[in-house]
Amino acid sequence: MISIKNVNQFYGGTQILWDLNLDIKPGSCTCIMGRNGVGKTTLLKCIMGLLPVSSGEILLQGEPLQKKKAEYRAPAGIGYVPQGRDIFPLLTVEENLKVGLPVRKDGAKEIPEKIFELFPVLKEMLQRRGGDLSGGQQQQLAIGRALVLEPKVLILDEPNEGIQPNIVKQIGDVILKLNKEEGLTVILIEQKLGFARRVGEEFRLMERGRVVASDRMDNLSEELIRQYLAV
Amino acid sequence: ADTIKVGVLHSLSGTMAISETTLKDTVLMMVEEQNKKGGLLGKQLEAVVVDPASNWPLFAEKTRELMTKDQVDVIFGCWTSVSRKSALPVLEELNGLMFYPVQYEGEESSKNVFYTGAAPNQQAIPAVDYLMNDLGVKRWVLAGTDYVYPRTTNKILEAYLKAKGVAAEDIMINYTPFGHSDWQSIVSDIKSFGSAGKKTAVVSTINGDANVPFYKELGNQGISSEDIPVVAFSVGEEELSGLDTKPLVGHLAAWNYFQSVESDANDAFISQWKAFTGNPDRVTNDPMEATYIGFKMWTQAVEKAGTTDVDAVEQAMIGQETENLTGGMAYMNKNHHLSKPVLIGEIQDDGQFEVVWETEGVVPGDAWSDFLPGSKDLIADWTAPISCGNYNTVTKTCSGQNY
Amino acid sequence: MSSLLSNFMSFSRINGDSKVAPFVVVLLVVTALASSCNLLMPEDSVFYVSTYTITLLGKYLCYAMLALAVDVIWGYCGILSLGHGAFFALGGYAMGMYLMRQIGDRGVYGNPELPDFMVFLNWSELPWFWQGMDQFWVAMLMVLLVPGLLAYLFGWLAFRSRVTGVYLSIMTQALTYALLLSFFRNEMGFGGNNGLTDFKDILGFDLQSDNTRVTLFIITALMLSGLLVLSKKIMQTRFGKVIVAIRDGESRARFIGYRTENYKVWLFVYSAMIAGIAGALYVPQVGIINPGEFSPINSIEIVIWVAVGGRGTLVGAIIGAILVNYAKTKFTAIMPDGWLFALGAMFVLVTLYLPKGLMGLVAQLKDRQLQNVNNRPNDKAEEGHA
Amino acid sequence: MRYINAICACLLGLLISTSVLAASPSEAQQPLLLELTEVKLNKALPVLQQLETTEGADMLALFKTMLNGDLYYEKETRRLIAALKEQSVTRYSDLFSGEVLSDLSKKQVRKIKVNNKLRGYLGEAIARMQLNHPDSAVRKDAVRSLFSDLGSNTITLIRDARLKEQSRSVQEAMDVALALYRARHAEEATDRLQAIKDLEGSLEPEVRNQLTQLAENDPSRSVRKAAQTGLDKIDQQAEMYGFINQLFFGLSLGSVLLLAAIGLAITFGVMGVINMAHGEMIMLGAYTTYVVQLMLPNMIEYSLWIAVPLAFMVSGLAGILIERLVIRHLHGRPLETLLATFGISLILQQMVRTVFSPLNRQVATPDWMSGSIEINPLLSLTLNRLYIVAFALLVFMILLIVLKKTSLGLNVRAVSQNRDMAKAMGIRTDRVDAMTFGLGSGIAGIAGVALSQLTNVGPNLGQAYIIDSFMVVVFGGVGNLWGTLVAAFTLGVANKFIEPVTGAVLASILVLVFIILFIQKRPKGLFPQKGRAAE
Amino acid sequence: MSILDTTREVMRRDQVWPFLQDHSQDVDISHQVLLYVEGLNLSFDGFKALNDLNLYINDGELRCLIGANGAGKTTLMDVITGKTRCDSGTVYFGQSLNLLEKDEAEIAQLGIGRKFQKPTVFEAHTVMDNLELSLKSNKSVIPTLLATLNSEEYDRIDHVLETIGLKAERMMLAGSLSHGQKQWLEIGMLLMANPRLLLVDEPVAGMTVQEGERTAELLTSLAGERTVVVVEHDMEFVRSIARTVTVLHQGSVLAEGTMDEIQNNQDVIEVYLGEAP
Ligand SMILES: Nc1ncnc2c1ncn2[C@@H]1O[C@H](COP(=O)(O)OP(=O)(O)OP(=O)(O)O)[C@@H](O)[C@H]1O
Ligand SMILES: Nc1ncnc2c1ncn2[C@@H]1O[C@H](COP(=O)(O)OP(=O)(O)OP(=O)(O)O)[C@@H](O)[C@H]1O
Ligand SMILES: [Mg+2]
Ligand SMILES: [Mg+2]
Repeated sequence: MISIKNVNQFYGGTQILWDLNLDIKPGSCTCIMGRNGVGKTTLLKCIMGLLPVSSGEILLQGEPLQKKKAEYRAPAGIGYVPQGRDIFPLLTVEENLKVGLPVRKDGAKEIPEKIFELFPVLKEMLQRRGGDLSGGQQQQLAIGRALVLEPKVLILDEPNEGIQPNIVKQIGDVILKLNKEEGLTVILIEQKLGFARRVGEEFRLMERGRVVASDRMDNLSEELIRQYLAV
Repeated sequence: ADTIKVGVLHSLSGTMAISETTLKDTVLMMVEEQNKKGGLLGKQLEAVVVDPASNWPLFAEKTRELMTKDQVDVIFGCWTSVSRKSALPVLEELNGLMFYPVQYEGEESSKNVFYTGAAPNQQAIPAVDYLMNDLGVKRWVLAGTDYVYPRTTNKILEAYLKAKGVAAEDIMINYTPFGHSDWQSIVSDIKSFGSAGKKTAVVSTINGDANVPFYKELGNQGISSEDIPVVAFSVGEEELSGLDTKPLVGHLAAWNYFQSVESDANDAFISQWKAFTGNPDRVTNDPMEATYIGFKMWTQAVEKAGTTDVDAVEQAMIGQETENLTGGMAYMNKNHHLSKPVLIGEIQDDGQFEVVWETEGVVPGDAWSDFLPGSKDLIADWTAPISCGNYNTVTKTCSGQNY
Repeated sequence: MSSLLSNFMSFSRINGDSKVAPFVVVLLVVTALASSCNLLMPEDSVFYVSTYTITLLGKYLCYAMLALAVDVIWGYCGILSLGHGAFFALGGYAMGMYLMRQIGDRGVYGNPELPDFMVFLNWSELPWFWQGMDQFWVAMLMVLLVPGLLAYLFGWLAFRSRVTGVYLSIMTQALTYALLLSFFRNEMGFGGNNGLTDFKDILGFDLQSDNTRVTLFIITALMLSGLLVLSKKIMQTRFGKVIVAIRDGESRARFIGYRTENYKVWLFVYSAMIAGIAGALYVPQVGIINPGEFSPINSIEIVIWVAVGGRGTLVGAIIGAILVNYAKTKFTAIMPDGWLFALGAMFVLVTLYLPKGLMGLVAQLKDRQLQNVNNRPNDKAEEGHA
Repeated sequence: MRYINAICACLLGLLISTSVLAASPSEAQQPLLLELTEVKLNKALPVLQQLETTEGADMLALFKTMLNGDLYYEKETRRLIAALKEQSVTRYSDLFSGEVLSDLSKKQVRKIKVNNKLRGYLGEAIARMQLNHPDSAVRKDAVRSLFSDLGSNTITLIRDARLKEQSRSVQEAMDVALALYRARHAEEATDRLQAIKDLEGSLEPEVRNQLTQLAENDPSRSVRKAAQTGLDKIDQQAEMYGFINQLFFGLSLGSVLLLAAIGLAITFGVMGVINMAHGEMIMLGAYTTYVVQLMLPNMIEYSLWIAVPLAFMVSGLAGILIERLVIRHLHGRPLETLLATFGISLILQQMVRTVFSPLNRQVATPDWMSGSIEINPLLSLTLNRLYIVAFALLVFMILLIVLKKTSLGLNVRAVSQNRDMAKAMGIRTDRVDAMTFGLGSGIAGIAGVALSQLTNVGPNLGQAYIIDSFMVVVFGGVGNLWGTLVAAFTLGVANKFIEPVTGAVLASILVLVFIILFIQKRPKGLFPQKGRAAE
Repeated sequence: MSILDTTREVMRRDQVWPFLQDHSQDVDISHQVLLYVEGLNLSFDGFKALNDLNLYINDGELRCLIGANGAGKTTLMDVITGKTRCDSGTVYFGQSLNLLEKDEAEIAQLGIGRKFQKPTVFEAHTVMDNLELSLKSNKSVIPTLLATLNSEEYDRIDHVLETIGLKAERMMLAGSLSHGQKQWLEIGMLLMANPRLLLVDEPVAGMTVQEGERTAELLTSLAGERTVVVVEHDMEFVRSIARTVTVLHQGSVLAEGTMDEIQNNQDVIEVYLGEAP
């Protein structure tokens, strides 16, 4: 679905991603894991076109993405839930959701009911400003917002950060449901092993801007965890 | 030097560009003409143009630049009083020579400046006389922008009117900020002030851009010139060219020159101007005539003195005569002010003025007003033995500075 | 690592590498050279520097000082003042009042007590706020106090009520605009539109003599250097760090326990005083002070000088002010009809191509050099902080 | 007398037809007419007075033509002719026969000058002649314009006309005139008392003046008292209408502020660009009006309707251009936009100076926008202001709808709040930016059209409004259109209510001080953005 | 009151003028309770974020605060630290200090430190400077102007750098740290200030499990000497540190007790935990 070949990326003079290679299978749910600051978020931003890559290729279903500007990547089928959620703070919940409507292929004018089925809180909060919501509510809104786009790939950057346990579970269910029942490809950055194990099929471990291990989730060994996740 | 340098110190940008650009062009035209005639003292004239950008301190700086860097022999320049006041110390320090072509509030006479515009007694007083005697005006609105020229003029006029027996309640004085654009309340006040059954007139010293909205509001509130005529001292042909004059017909202005005055000199001047600017619609106005007279006189004085040396030219200037564009002769007095005729014109719908009244003969410009307590004893006389810009005829001394 | 060194290091990282010392040296050397060339060289010598140039340079340096004042609060504390011209003008008026009183009976009306414009408006005695202004020390006190007090009052009101961002900027603009209109009024007793002019001498020295002019110029240069060094020093203290912290996260700074409004008020007052001093030095050199200095456009221009030079670098502000004004002088002389095109284009191009101003360019070049030499990636993550 | 203008306006149309109908002048009139061509300006009045009373041809056409400044005579024959000015060409016709004199050139004719004094007299004389005009409105205006000059022969004319008069309102006006005359001249105190009673309810300034005089000078005490009572009543009314008037002034000033600021409320308020070139966008709009009138000199009446969409396009395109070339590169650096747009504003100012000259340009006001509607003698609302208030509100509503109801509005706000995220949501931020900036600039252009009707069209136009605009937007609360509306009207009304007390200069200062203090109370303007995110 | 009375009041002999009084009051904890929160109410545009909330924190305690998203935990901290004004209720620090009368800076100087949910650090400053600024010191203008780091303070910074594992990044600008690193830095800033009461909002969000464990150790070690209130959703983490847990729901306290009690509380399971873990 998405394949990344030899991507290098710099912040100013500092190289963050080093010849990074990554392959995401269609319909899979892949967890990217690694310590703080290894470049996970950076990688996602590169996929979204929010950061320029200095060399390498990013392919979506075999088509090169890096020529496309960021605003054409959502229509190409990528939904993005950023770290820190990045809700439009002064738009109401409803408006936050509506932003993505024009991208949909079906030209819907209203927010699909499905979103509210997945996250009932959003329905209650419809007229409140996004910025006023609590962290957890914002997270749900961010996922909902990405789903409005009807993406082929859903990218989530630490979606459980600061979410109450039962919602974490609910989000897990939602991801599983989307992935398993609707065949949505999911890329997930997750620090919590438990959650990763529950929803992920595949894992990728990152270290200093490189993917250092990739396999099926079942094969994530204590060895690897100690090597790449422990401090 | 192999040329005689003429400095031109008029704002070409900023708020004053609107008025001053024309004067720059006038000087350039005069220089060109003089050069065609073979120059001066056998040398060509060279104009040095700078832009003080309507920024007052810049006038001082540019004056210094013209005098020390470009070494000009004379400067034609300034419009607002404050710009002149700013340039003055530099002129006096470096002993320069400047011609100032705009009507102003008086109360000044410098050895280094010749004032070719009107002093208050050459504009305001005759205008009021006309309104009072010919139109029978009994109630007066003195409306002005809040700065020195209107303040002084209005003070002089107030004193003058009271001396003529006008009661205090028949005088309304109103000041507005620069560029005032919302005249609704003031015009409505004027309207009610004018509906008290006595003939009322507005004496306007409103400056620059504020005039257009003022006249527009007059027109819209239905005040026509027959009801309440407005006589203005800062509205000339140039200002009218930016206005739809239909509603203004009949309002008045007092100047020493109108484009519409028929005379050969004027016709020649106008066609020269139109040719020079390449624009058949360009108008001429009073400060242009003042520039014209100043320039002519200067060339005559230089020829008389045989040199461009400032002191020699200054002395040669006094007593110079030049033909006015409106006929008659302008005369340079000992106080560095001109004697000129005063004309009163009514605005026509073609943006021109129709002369409706003029003084018999010329009026000598008075540097120090006779109607202000502080200056009624002062005179200016730049000839020996007085040689002073502010000589007190009572104490027989030259008060303050001695240049 | 000694704490002092770390202090310095951290500073240079925050705000580009602006070296104050070399700049001050250059400034003083140029000043000394120009002054001596004016006084010692004969007028026809190629090395002669005309008095015109000296006053021009003096004026630039005053503007530079003003830019410094703006940079202190804008560059370091993020307070965009669109009204700093007001403090400059107030300082200028204080000085102007002193100079006006020095005229004594040499005015046109020869009144020993009253300045000409008061005689002219029939005033019979000096208004209270003119009392004592014939004393140099009183006037100098006022140069500091009046802008300082106004800044204190305004800052105290605004910062305590947590007025920030554009709201604050526009309020400073309103402030200077209100002052502009007030000073235009003849009733205010500051000479209305004409302002104060026609000065004769300062402390008994003839203002029109070359010696006085050169002295004023030198004083300005020394003052500027002094204030530059002082400002730099202040910004290197913890106070300076708090100021920058307020710029980037005011509420965070509050939660650490800093009373940010006090910091802002004091910095604002300091900056206003610098502006006042600049104004005071400006007036005797250009010979006039009038309400035009309060005009909001002037204040905006000051900000632009700083931006052109590079905000938050102090030296940059000074260079920016000198450069823009030099360009103005040159452009108005070379192309009086089109200089606004050139100036406008200059502003646009600088913004587009030198986002961090001239100092940013310098830093960039230096970085590149460093990279080439060390071949080690340099950390340049200085985000623009609005 | 102020009705003369109105008379003139409606007479203009009738001019040709009446002059055709005029009979040729009588024996007695001929020498007077000849004298008119020779006499000096200040001696012309007696001649005209004689002409009015001398039997013979109707002099109405002559007077009207003269009042309009269209009266000429042929130098050779001394024959009086009327000029008909149409744009650049002037046609002449014989005043009395109406015969068109096509072979006459400018050189062969000379104008008969008028001055204010003559104009005043002509107006009155025309009014006297028109007491029997078929149109009742004209008759009424004629009567009212005679109020200030009720001589005995005028009064006889009015008295005669009153007998024949059918129209109610004209009758009333005539009654006022007659009562005025009696109040002034009646010998008996009772007559004067009766006259005062008859004058009751009239708000004419002449009535008030007359009552003042009676209240002060009348020998009879009861008359003085009655006059005073009448006066008090009028003053009471005057106070009320004065209040309404001031309110109107305030609203109209407010609508000017609103128009000027509303474009900025988008470019600055919503997009966050500190747009110093906003004033120049207004200026471009005003110049567009000028150009439209220049190109279509025969369509002054419709020029504004053409100018509004055109100005929107011109300024809008300029805005888009600026956005594409400059602003686009400054995302995330809002303060730098100040610098760049300031540069742009300098360039634009100098550009119009170069293209159109530094002088102000003349923009005509269409007839339907000039003058005022008179509600009563104490209260009249100027038409141009009335239209501008309506126009400002209209523009505001349209803008509100565009921003609230179209996806553009949503997208703009999303982009301004988080550009990266907006991109990630597939919003084409480039297009949104350009369109929004274009919209804001276009609206500024429209404002320029309106302002061209009130003030100078010159290179400094923009500068005059930029500071006020920022003040309004900030006072109202950045990013809130309603705030801008309320702020504009508040400032306008406040200004107009302070102005009569303190004078214009102090009023502006006080308003500024008020804003400064107000912002201390509400640091985010009238309608602040609320909630956590706004911190 | 007449002017005379006012003057008399101001000039009372038995009392020092208010502005001369020593304001550096000490926290009075004679009843072992450090923080009293009583009857707190707060609503935003009609939405009740805090609803008659009562909470008592003992001195030296480590208290965990959990509750559904939007329960009002962050808002409660906002009220305690002076960021948000509440509609009604009281908040006392010790017996005598009414926090509602004070502003943020004052409260911070009293010794209440806070870590935000979303890490907030001074992005244009280096890690080192961030720590220096948070140092417990006199924070008024003049002393700050004259302040320099003495060797003791310098050591302290070093020590904290060590603790938060950012030694290598000490000269980096805080703005270029990753999310997790910023979290650590903010904890470091808290440590520097050496506060009496720490309010820690979601410290381990974005950290790996192992890092979370380290944070837990750190917080546990702090308790006792200081009082710590932790908000966290990570139940593993909460269990590892918690002694008393308070559950908030819809702006008021739903349950309070030990971890075990809470985990078996039916209400809590329903609104927060989901089915029992
Ligand atoms: N704007 C920036 N400028 C410079 N360096 C940056 C910037 N943003 C991030 N970095 C650096 O890039 C590296 C990778 O950051 P990134 O945010 O991708 O980490 P991450 O793997 O997502 O970590 P976390 O789990 O903490 O979110 C970090 O070391 C960080 O310091
Ligand atoms: N300024 C505000 N304006 C409007 N509503 C607000 C504001 N601040 C908070 N709220 C509302 O108050 C409620 C409590 O929010 P709070 O952030 O305290 O929750 P929380 O318990 O910290 O949740 P989380 O665990 O998700 O961080 C939320 O529903 C939020 O929408
Ligand atoms: Mg990350
Ligand atoms: Mg929270």
